[in-house]
Amino acid sequence: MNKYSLSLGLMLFGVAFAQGQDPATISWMLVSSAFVFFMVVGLAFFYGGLVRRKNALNTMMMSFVSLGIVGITWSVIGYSLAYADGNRFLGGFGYFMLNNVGLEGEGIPTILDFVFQGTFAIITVALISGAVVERMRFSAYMMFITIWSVLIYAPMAHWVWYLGGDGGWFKNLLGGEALDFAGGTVVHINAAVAALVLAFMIGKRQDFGKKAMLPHQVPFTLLGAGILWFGWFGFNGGSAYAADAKAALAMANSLLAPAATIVVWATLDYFRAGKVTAVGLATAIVVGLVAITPAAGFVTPMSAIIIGIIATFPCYFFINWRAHSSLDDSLDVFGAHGLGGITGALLTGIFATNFGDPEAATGGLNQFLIQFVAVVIAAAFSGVGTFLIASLVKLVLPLRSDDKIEAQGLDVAMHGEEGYSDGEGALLIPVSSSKKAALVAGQVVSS
Amino acid sequence: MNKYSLSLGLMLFGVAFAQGQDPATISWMLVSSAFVFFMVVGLAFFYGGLVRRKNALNTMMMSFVSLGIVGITWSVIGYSLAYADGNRFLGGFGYFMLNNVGLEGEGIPTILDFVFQGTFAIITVALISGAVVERMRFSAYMMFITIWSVLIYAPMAHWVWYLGGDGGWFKNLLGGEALDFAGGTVVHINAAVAALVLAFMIGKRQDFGKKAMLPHQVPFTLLGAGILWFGWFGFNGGSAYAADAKAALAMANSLLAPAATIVVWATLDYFRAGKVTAVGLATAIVVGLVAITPAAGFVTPMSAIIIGIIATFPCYFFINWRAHSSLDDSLDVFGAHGLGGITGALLTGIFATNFGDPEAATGGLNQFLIQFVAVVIAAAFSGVGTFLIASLVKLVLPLRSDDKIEAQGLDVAMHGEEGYSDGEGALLIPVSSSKKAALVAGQVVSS
Amino acid sequence: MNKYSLSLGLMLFGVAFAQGQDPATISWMLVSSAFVFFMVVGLAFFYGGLVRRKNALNTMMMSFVSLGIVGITWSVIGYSLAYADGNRFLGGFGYFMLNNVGLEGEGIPTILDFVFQGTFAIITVALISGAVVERMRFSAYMMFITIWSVLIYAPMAHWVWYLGGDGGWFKNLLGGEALDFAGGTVVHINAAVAALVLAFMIGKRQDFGKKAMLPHQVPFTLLGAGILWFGWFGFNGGSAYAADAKAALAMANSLLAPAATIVVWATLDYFRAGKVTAVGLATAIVVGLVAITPAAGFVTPMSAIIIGIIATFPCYFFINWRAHSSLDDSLDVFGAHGLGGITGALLTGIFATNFGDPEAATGGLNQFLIQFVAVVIAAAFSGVGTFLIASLVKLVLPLRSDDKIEAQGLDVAMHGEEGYSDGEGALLIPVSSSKKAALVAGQVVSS
Amino acid sequence: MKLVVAVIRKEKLNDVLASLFENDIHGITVSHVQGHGGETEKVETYRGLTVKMELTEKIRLDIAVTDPFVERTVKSILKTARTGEVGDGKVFVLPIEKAYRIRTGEEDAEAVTPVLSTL
Amino acid sequence: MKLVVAVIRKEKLNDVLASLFENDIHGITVSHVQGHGGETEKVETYRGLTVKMELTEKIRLDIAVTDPFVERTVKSILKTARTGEVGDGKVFVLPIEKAYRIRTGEEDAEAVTPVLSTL
Amino acid sequence: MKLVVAVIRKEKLNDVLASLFENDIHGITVSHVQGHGGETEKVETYRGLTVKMELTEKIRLDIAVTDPFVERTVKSILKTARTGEVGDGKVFVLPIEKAYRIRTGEEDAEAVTPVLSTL
Ligand SMILES: Nc1ncnc2c1ncn2[C@@H]1O[C@H](COP(=O)(O)OP(=O)(O)O)[C@@H](O)[C@H]1O
Ligand SMILES: Nc1ncnc2c1ncn2[C@@H]1O[C@H](COP(=O)(O)OP(=O)(O)O)[C@@H](O)[C@H]1O
Ligand SMILES: Nc1ncnc2c1ncn2[C@@H]1O[C@H](COP(=O)(O)OP(=O)(O)O)[C@@H](O)[C@H]1O
Repeated sequence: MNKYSLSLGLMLFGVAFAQGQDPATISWMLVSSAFVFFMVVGLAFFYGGLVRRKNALNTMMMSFVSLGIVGITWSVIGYSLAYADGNRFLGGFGYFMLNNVGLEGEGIPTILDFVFQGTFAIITVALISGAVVERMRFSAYMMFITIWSVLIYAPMAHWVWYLGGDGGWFKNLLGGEALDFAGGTVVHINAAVAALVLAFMIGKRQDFGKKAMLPHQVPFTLLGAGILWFGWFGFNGGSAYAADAKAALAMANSLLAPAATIVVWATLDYFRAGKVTAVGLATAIVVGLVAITPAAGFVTPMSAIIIGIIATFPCYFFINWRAHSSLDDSLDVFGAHGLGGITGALLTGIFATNFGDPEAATGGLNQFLIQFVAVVIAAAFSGVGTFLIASLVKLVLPLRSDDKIEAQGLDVAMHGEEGYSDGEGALLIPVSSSKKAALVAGQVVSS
Repeated sequence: MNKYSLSLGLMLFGVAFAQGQDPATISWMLVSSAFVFFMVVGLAFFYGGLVRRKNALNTMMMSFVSLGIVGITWSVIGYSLAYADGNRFLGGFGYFMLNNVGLEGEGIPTILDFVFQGTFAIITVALISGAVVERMRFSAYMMFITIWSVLIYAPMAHWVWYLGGDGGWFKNLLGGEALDFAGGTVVHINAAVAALVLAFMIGKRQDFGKKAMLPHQVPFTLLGAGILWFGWFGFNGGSAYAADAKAALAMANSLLAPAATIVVWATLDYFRAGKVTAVGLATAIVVGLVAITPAAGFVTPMSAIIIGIIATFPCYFFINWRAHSSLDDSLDVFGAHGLGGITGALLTGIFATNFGDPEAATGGLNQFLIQFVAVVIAAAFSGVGTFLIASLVKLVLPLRSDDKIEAQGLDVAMHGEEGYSDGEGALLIPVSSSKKAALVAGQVVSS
Repeated sequence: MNKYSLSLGLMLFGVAFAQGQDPATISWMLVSSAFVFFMVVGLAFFYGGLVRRKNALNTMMMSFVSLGIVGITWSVIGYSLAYADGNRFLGGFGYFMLNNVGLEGEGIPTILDFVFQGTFAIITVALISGAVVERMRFSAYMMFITIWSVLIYAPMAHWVWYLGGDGGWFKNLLGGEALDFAGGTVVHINAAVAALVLAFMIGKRQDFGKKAMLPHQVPFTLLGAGILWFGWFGFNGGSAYAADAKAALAMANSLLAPAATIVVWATLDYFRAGKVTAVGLATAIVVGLVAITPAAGFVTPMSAIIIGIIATFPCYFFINWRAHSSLDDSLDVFGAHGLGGITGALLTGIFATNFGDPEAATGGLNQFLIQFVAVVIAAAFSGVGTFLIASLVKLVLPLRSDDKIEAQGLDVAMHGEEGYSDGEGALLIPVSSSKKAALVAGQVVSS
Repeated sequence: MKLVVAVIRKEKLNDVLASLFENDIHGITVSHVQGHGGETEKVETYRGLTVKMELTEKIRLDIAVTDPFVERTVKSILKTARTGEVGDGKVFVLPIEKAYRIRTGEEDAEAVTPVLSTL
Repeated sequence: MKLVVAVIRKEKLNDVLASLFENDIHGITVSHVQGHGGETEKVETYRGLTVKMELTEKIRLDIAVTDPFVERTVKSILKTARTGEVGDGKVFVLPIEKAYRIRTGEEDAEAVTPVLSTL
Repeated sequence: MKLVVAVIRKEKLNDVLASLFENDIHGITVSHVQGHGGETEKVETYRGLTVKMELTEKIRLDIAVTDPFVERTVKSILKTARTGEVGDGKVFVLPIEKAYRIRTGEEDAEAVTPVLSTL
């Protein structure tokens, strides 16, 4: 630290600069990566607060474990399939096991691109869990996301963001580029469709439609929404890949779109139920952020407000309808991320401006169609792929925990813990007996 | 993302640089904006933990909803009244509806200045809520802050921070500039006086002075204090408007002043009650931060420690007295932000140094007087303005919820939710009946 | 703010640049400092969730109060003893009371170095508390950390990171430098050995080994782990002291090592108990981060994954054994930070590469020995020093609260508060009687 | 008058309430309790600490009824709270000597007949 | 000896306690319960899910008193817990056959006479 | 049949449970309550507000036993829950008129004899 590493740093900085690496950009991308990372923690609390007390840990773990699993799959093969040179549809093996992912790189070091993109992969996977909380078997979930992160996420990231050769598939769709600034398609529509399919395959919770399953800690949901919004400034702002006016624009839009959604959502809530609900406000935040994601660097702040307003309607009414339907997408992943993402993607095709850059795309009917096609392809791929992967996992493990465990709550059964406890009536199992027990392999009561 | 947007970014960066935009400054201001944003979440938890369980959501919502409402008022007209060219007392309409607020701008893009300043407007408004929690009607609160953010906040920001023409009013007061590095006057004194007036107008809680109304979750208050402190590094550090030694100074001072306040507050607590309280420590953090806010970039770190020490005394003793008085400024907005802010503003007039810049102001009797006059003007404006706005709102809506709702808790009555719930004894209203109900317009039980 | 301060900023920036200060580096170091600061909040929740409800505040206060105490000791004398010129074993008094710590400085302003390093001192001290929660007297703790932060932390920081003259002791140990990128030795091993010694001196909790003392809020522990990880990106990334490829490397490694630890830990948990526990996952995050800390900027990402994997084993099995032993290092500070830190320090000696810089050290037997000796010296110094300081404190104050208070919980006894409360059965002490009471000096019931 | 005290499974509360309401039993007091009986214990594990949870979350109902209502109440609970697995709980009937309605001061039978006007 | 069981409104607890203390009744056990009676139900709404909360938070007091104290205790509660609106709660009096003080092993009347020496 | 109601210190729960199990008493219902007795009150302080906590956390046990078991149960509690300091709590014995096991519908004595097969 301090001066030594400093001089070392300056030396490297010299090297970096020679390669066209800009410290200010690196600084912003380092921060943005950390911000997107933090969204995973936010999501754990957003989702965790909405479930029942007996499933709080299980729900949070579904986000946290993706930090481990997708962190590893992304470094082993995911990043390679997404960003190593290959064809228009899939990357190659050039970055397998982080080969060739080093300190060099134009603009920013490749290793930093790896980190930034990795946090996107992690959060996408974690988003899916909202549809299957309170009943999906944890081991099946882990197996599912391991495969999904490689076979579904990485290819779609390639289509949208790969720039080598002719670029990814979506770089040239109906003669134009499908615009997706920060991941409306790759992250939100992708995760939402996967969530929908998985919710169908796993079926509804036993109590669904029979009992009121209320959020056990709304403050956690608000905390999660707050952290998500905070982190999203890195998600959208960092997607400018520079600390420039574009990043600032993305940031302003990420402030204004959800602000507009909050206001409209609150108004609808007020007219419908006479009350502005907190869960509603937290949902509005997410919807506004999702909707602006594909557009963040392509539209003016006023357009961002309009996008935030428009996106409220499909999401609001769908979510209200969903609660009474027989579709147990438990935490409304599709209602918020799917419809919000689709609305945002389509509106990007309308509101995009080129900010004086003649080569950039602008909104219009043509662009709208491109966006539409991109949405359809992404949804179809994610839907079919999810179905196949989940079917595969089902061959090995039941996707769903049994009814007794569901009634008891997954925390105790899947994690051997309770979220909140005062330790009363908890008897320590003495060393000797637990040691003996440990000898019996695979037995549950062990030391 | 990745290389394409990168090159795009570099192109824009080229443009930006040509205009004198510095990526490193932009990077820091982007981060600072996100940090100040995060303070709103921190405040929701700081305040939310201090109220009773039955009002937890309502209290948090008062912070969260200001993200929506002030986000919009600021973009429609607030930023314009504060920063568009006008006279010394009020800005103009040049930035109305974000006209002319774009990617250009000296130093940083105007849109980034808009975002950074917007987060200040949002947090200021949210601060007020601490005085009226557990009894103010939510709809009246929303109406109040909509107007207040435009008519009170924006003009005062103009006085202190507008630099066009002859500058704002406070740029030349008694022949000198009223120093306010990061918003001691505009944010803290302003919000605190508004809080005081509003608390008087709304009256004390029914249980005030009769029952002990204890914080329902002190850990939330500690979390909030932690997040506030974290975000305040962007609040004070970002107010340097550059990633330079001044920002570093502001950051050091924002670490040291509260550290000193913690130590003194804990000592006072220890001598008074034999105990170092957690709520006290959380309060001390806020007091120290408030006190250093106007001084952050103007004083040496040792002066920051001294300011942190001195500010403890008025706040500590006032807050202790207030609890036994008949003034129900429920969460001590005035005691912490008002007295802390005034003390800080006055001490800035004493401890300010120019760090070798001959044009900068330094502390002394003259500067002290300027600071004093600025405090008086700001307090008078905020006080009178708040009184008028609240009186206006009162014509339309009662400011206060009725006694029954207050006894029951505002969460259920105003938001139709409970903060913590296990869903037991909650019977789902079946679709059919709720659908029927929905037909009856405006009825509460609807789908 | 805005343009005025901006021009001021640009002026200073000019000065700074002339001195070799780089705004991009400053931007990143400002952010990193805030991130490391935030780790203290994270730690408060990580630890706070793991204890019993009746000790929640006390545990959190142990972290929060170190922000105040160490913030002050560090500015008065700590930073000076660590970084002012002196000999190889101890700094001097050149920075006493922040003398000569100003806006100048090569690379970054000295005041920023002071802040960044200060956050390290604070978190190190707070880490220790995990070993003695639920029984240590709060006043003794405060006295202990005041002394420890000056006499143990500052010297060790000097050994490892001082670069003036011949550098600190560890810059030349057995003819080579003991590598410690971000504080494996100074922070983690140091705190962990202190924790161990203190746990021995204070003795185990009365209920230890007799009752099950379960975490009262596992979600807080997950939140804490999430915030710690987030902040650690600044801890490790900021230790590059530049916004360069090295920082990006440190960041990637800080993502991957814990990811690997999560996966291995979960696997071990699964085989041992059939379940992936949430407390286990939170612990794995910390272990992985600790292990990569000394290596973060010295090893490739693939080595980081391997380090994360290897470090899991000693920590996992030690922690499992510890629970059944008679060693009440209550929250496993030694198991996670000690063993994780030692493993990481030793593996740094094996996996370090020079990334093409011929002057930098690389792993090998020699480096391994150097690392080993450094670990031994650090552990011995911390152990003996802690023992002496705690013995000294014991002369003045009992280290431990009495049994009745321990049974009742420290929150009420030491802080006069409860973490969670609904205020029922709490009778206000009327003003008059409390005023009278206040006259009786030192009495507990006062206003 | 009797006090019917029932300890039931948490997840059965809604069903039991519904059935009581159908039987015109509207005055009920519910508490969250923990029970120990013949149920299999859950085993939990925290960082190597293995613990047996002797207590399971249960719901306790206290229902004061006039003598003619006792059977109905008990039957209604016995029927809806049953799953057939160990841990379903118990019903106890205790004598009440006197009952008062706080709002009106009414005594005994009148005290426990709820006003349903507001429904 | 009798056990006086009262279910009261949450917000009345402090008043009731104060009045009991004034009447020299110092041994009291308090529980947080939820009640269903004739009160209007609250309706809540979560993302389009509309629910009726059948249960309202209440406080239950258990007070063991010797026979001469029963009336005083009941009266004191009836007076202070009343608001006049539906939902004020009930008081039940149950027989106790035997009482013990754990600290001393004292029985019956002695068991429930608190030592106030420490006040 | 009797209902043994005990109010004990929170920190004594595990000891009391262990002793009851040893005495073959396995059917127990536990509630978290707050008590007021002769204990010294805790004083807390929040931002200058000084409050006296009149209530202390306690545990309440409800144990239904057949008459021959009453003494054993009471003795076991009296012995293990005692610390000798004010605040140890009370034991009350109430009459039960009828008991049912929900799972089987068994009555009275049979109803409260737990099946320990699953242990
Ligand atoms: N003798 C008893 N006294 C009080 N409560 C009891 C008694 N026996 C059982 N319970 C309560 O009933 C619950 C279920 O009883 P248990 O014996 O496990 O089931 P079952 O009645 O199906 O055999 C227990 O968890 C406990 O709360
Ligand atoms: N028969 C009963 N048995 C047990 N508890 C009852 C009974 N009736 C009412 N309660 C309790 O008393 C509370 C108030 O009763 P309710 O009938 O609503 O009011 P009121 O007595 O004013 O008519 C209920 O919420 C419930 O907790
Ligand atoms: N008369 C009573 N009725 C109900 N509960 C009581 C009664 N007296 C005491 N208790 C309960 O017992 C607890 C301890 O009683 P207390 O009188 O303080 O102790 P001791 O029995 O040692 O004198 C109280 O906190 C309260 O919960």
